[in-house]
Amino acid sequence: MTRVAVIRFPGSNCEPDAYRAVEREGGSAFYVFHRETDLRDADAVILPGGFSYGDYLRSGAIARFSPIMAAVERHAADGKPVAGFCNGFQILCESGLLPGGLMRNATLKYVSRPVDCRIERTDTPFTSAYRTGEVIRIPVGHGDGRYTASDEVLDHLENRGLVVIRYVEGGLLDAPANPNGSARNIAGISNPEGNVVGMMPHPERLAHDLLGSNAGTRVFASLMRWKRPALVTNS
Amino acid sequence: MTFRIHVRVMPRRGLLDPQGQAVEGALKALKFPDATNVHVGRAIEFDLVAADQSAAATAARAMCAKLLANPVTEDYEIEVEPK
Amino acid sequence: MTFRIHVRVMPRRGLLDPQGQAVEGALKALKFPDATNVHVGRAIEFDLVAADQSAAATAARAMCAKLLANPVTEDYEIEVEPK
Amino acid sequence: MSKATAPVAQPFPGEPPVTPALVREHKLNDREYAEILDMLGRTPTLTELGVFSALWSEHCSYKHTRPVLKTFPTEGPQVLQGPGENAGVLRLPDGWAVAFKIESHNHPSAVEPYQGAATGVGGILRDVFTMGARPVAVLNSLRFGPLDDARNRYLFGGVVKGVGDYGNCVGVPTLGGEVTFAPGYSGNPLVNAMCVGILRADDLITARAHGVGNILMSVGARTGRDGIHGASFASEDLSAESEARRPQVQVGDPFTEKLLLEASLELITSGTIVAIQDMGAAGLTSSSAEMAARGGVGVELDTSRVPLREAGMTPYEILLSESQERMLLVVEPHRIGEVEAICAKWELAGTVIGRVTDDGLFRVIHEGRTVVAIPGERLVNGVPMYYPDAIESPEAVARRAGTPAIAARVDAGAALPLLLDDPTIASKRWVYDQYDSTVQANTVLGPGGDAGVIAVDGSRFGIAVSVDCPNRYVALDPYEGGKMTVAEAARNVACTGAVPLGITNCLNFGNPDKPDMFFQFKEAVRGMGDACRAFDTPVTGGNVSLYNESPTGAIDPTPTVGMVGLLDDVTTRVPSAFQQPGDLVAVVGTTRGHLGGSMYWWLVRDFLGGPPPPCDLDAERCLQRFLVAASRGRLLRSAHDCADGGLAVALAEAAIGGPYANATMGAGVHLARPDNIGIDAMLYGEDGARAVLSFDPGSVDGLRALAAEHGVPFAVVGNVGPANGELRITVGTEVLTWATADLRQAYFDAIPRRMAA
Ligand SMILES: Nc1ncnc2c1ncn2[C@@H]1O[C@H](COP(=O)(O)OP(=O)(O)O)[C@@H](O)[C@H]1O
Ligand SMILES: [Mg+2]
Repeated sequence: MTRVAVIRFPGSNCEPDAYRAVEREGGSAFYVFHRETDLRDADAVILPGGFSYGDYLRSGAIARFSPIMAAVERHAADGKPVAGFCNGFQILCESGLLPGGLMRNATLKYVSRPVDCRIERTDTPFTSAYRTGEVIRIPVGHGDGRYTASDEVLDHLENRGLVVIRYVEGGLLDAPANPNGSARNIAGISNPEGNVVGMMPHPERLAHDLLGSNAGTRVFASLMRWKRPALVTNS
Repeated sequence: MTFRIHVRVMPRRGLLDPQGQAVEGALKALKFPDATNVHVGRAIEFDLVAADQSAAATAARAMCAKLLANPVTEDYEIEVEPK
Repeated sequence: MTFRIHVRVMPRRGLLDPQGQAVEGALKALKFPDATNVHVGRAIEFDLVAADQSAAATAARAMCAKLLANPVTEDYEIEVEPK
Repeated sequence: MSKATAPVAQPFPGEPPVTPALVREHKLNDREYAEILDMLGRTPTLTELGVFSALWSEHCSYKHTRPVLKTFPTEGPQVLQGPGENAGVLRLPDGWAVAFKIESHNHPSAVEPYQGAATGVGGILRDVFTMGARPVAVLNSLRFGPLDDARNRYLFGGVVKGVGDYGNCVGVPTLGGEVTFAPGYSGNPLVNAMCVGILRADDLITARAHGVGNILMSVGARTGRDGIHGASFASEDLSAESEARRPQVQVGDPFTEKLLLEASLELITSGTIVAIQDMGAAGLTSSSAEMAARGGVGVELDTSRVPLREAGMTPYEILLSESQERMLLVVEPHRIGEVEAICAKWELAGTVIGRVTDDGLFRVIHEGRTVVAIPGERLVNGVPMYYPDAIESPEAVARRAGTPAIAARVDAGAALPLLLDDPTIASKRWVYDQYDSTVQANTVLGPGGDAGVIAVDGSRFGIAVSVDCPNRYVALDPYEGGKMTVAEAARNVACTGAVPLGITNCLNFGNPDKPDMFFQFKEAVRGMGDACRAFDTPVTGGNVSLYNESPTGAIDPTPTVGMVGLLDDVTTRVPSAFQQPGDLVAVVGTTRGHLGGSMYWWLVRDFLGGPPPPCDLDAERCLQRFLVAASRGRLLRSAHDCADGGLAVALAEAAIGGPYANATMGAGVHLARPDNIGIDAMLYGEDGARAVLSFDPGSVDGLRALAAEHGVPFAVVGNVGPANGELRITVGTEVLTWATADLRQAYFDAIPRRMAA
């Protein structure tokens, strides 16, 4: 069974949602507190949404120095899956595990609503159960979601196919596709190896039919299919 | 003449400053224990055309009073720099 | 010696600064049309005990590099004031 | 009553002696001061005077309203905890319970909208989690002056941001709310926040100090000079003077709140504490004195041990500070270590600041000196009660009897987009898009429909919640309006398929010493009580906010109701917008064409007056039961009640689609028009006890039978569709058509357009 460590930072608030989403897909979830230093043999790590340290200073800026982050960085370097949703994505960028940064929404307002997104990359541990190009409707809830990076970094992401999920024009009436002014409509990216994925939308909030759709479940279903590589090579 | 105006808007003394507290805590954790009394506010910069330095300062003060700072919760300081 | 450190963290030049734009628009609406090139960032202040001014500046720079500013999206300036 | 002299308290060094001028400054009148002298048998110290002024403020003591509030029905088999605690609690299936409460933060929000609203949310969250409940939803009820005024836009924008930033950060979904704009709220915005939490019924804990020798601990933020005298500030009219007096504004720290929430729940569920209470209005003073009075014990506080944010604070300031995000705990001495450990886990400090005593005194020590010694029971319950006169003003009577003097500005067709563009009727998406409504991943129906609905993990049932107050009706006829307030909330909840279970309320009124104002208060409460009895929805608690007056006038009386309902099976929940072209549309309830007090008269005929629609409690109850039965039978695809703007607005709202629709639906309906009802009255009359339904044609017989069984008039009036088509309403022989895209634009753009100005 896939063992998934869900990290709890002070101020995280989506960790129960992620935990439940993992368990519903048949995984085994457990919390790891920010002060711990060991991931207890987790197969995968989720940095959940919320407001770690109140998002004071910058979203994710303080959490990334938590003791547990060293272990998360090693886990990532070993090629094992790490995902950050919303605040988790912000922490991944702040810590340098993913390039770029997430700035205040261009509207200057918090935005909570569904958005339509296209899955651009399916060869990651978190998106393999989607079809490439598939459009899903999924909620966002953030004040700092405007993905920003230099043109070189953006070009690199595009050329290497590292944009995992992108805001697109879907069917929503009178709601712009891009909810926050993100560069190139980027909603989520991965590292070149594909094992580290961050995204602003909240797949863990759509893990049940009753909640309008179950479009998010496949993020977790993907993870359940992921197999720990027999041999990890460190180049 | 054009001036560059720097405005610093800080939480009024005595009011809770949760951001300042969080940053102070983070600095401590990062082994910068010597930083104390940390406060976080807003920095605003702009170019301003005015007859002279004092006219620029007067205009900037008016902007702070009217818009840039919240008189109930914030104090501000203005620096006027010729450009 | 104790110094008061003022840090100004501004959105990196060239990046979209919606807050700066919004403030510029609001100033125009309030009949302050002469303010242009408006940018909004963060002001951080703290007391710092250091051997001398240059040691204080070095420490403050280290804090900015590590925590107070995000090099991907922000630039910073530091002022060191003896207390 | 014994005339014994209370033990001596010494003034804190530097404290001036108490003079008549100081007594007045503390908003205590001669009668109250005489009572204090009698109680103490000596002159109070200044610190004691401060304590009395806080606890005997209207906000804490309910001295003008308690006798009236006693008339509310508060009992029922579903009630686990009625009024008197931090929040009311109702029983749910499977051993669960729901704790909920609404509270105002009007005065702070008028002065500093962002922080005022944010700390309002913070306070109400604490009221709920101190009951041992995990907050699962927040709602907000807001009132502002018209948006063409820049100050009102500033207040509205700041309040919404404050509500959002706080709740979003703590991670509690906003499931609904309401916003109304009317001239009386210019200068007097209302900010009422409601919180709903769930708990295992066994984990219920109350704020009662017991066990002489037990220890008092504070947890959470340090104490600063915030909001000193907030409670008495909330008990006076807003004047230029109070604007200038501006107590140190309370600043909210939702991050600390989130830690406090986790720590408190862990303290409660682990059984390490005896009692817990939020330090709300009048801070440490009211929390400790009230806990002691409830438990029939005394307390001794050592204010020199309270962790401070600023040096040099006096006991007076420490006792009255309203610094946010603080809790008071009662702990058995041998468990202090466990409590400290749980606090530390959540990065908080737990500090011993006092103990429970057997002498019944509220005693405060500072650096070894007794600065306060007051008989605790009389301090909390000894405030003189007031029974103000209640007389309706002749102007109110005349306004109710009036009719419009001018003809309609536009015809019946053009009136619809005009009404949909009014900010009070228009979509509040601009507001709730700034509120996280899906965190916790249980939101089954978010904002934008009639009521919010959440699922409870691992159970079948769901909880529906709504806040409502048709303030226009209450202003015109407080009794009928009071009934309608409860009826609208219940109808909203029932539209989703939920059985209304109980209410909390927030009574926002003007100055109680004015007889016409007190008339409004008494009559509104009487109306609400009657409706609650009729619907079996007891009152489990609430809050009163008086003195909502500024130099420009008083607010409309605004008794906001927060309703909780239960869906046995959450999968049967019903949304409010049409879902499927080809479905049938029906109107349930009786249309009499009542235009008195309507939005139509106000907006189209420039007349705000007339008698509001009478509230037929029987018809409302039948409608609620019918809606619940129809949802249980899975017979409905949508249900939406008729309120502001009447049948035409309800049909339009259902036809143009929800806030996140892919298409508008359109509809064609045919309304039979009795001869005595005009077309405008047919379309825009605001008779209660009505709803617009849509359903699969195959359900029509079942629905008809259910309607007959419940005694609810039921008329199939047309069809849904086609998508992106027209709304066509035929009234008698007249045919009116609108492009749904245009109606949608009017409805969804009304507020953004004004806020962009
Ligand atoms: N301040 C608010 N916060 C959150 N949701 C709101 C707010 N105001 C209105 N809404 C939502 O908008 C929808 C329409 O509200 P309202 O006009 O009051 O409807 P109704 O007349 O059916 O009570 C409801 O779902 C309500 O919860
Ligand atoms: Mg409502």
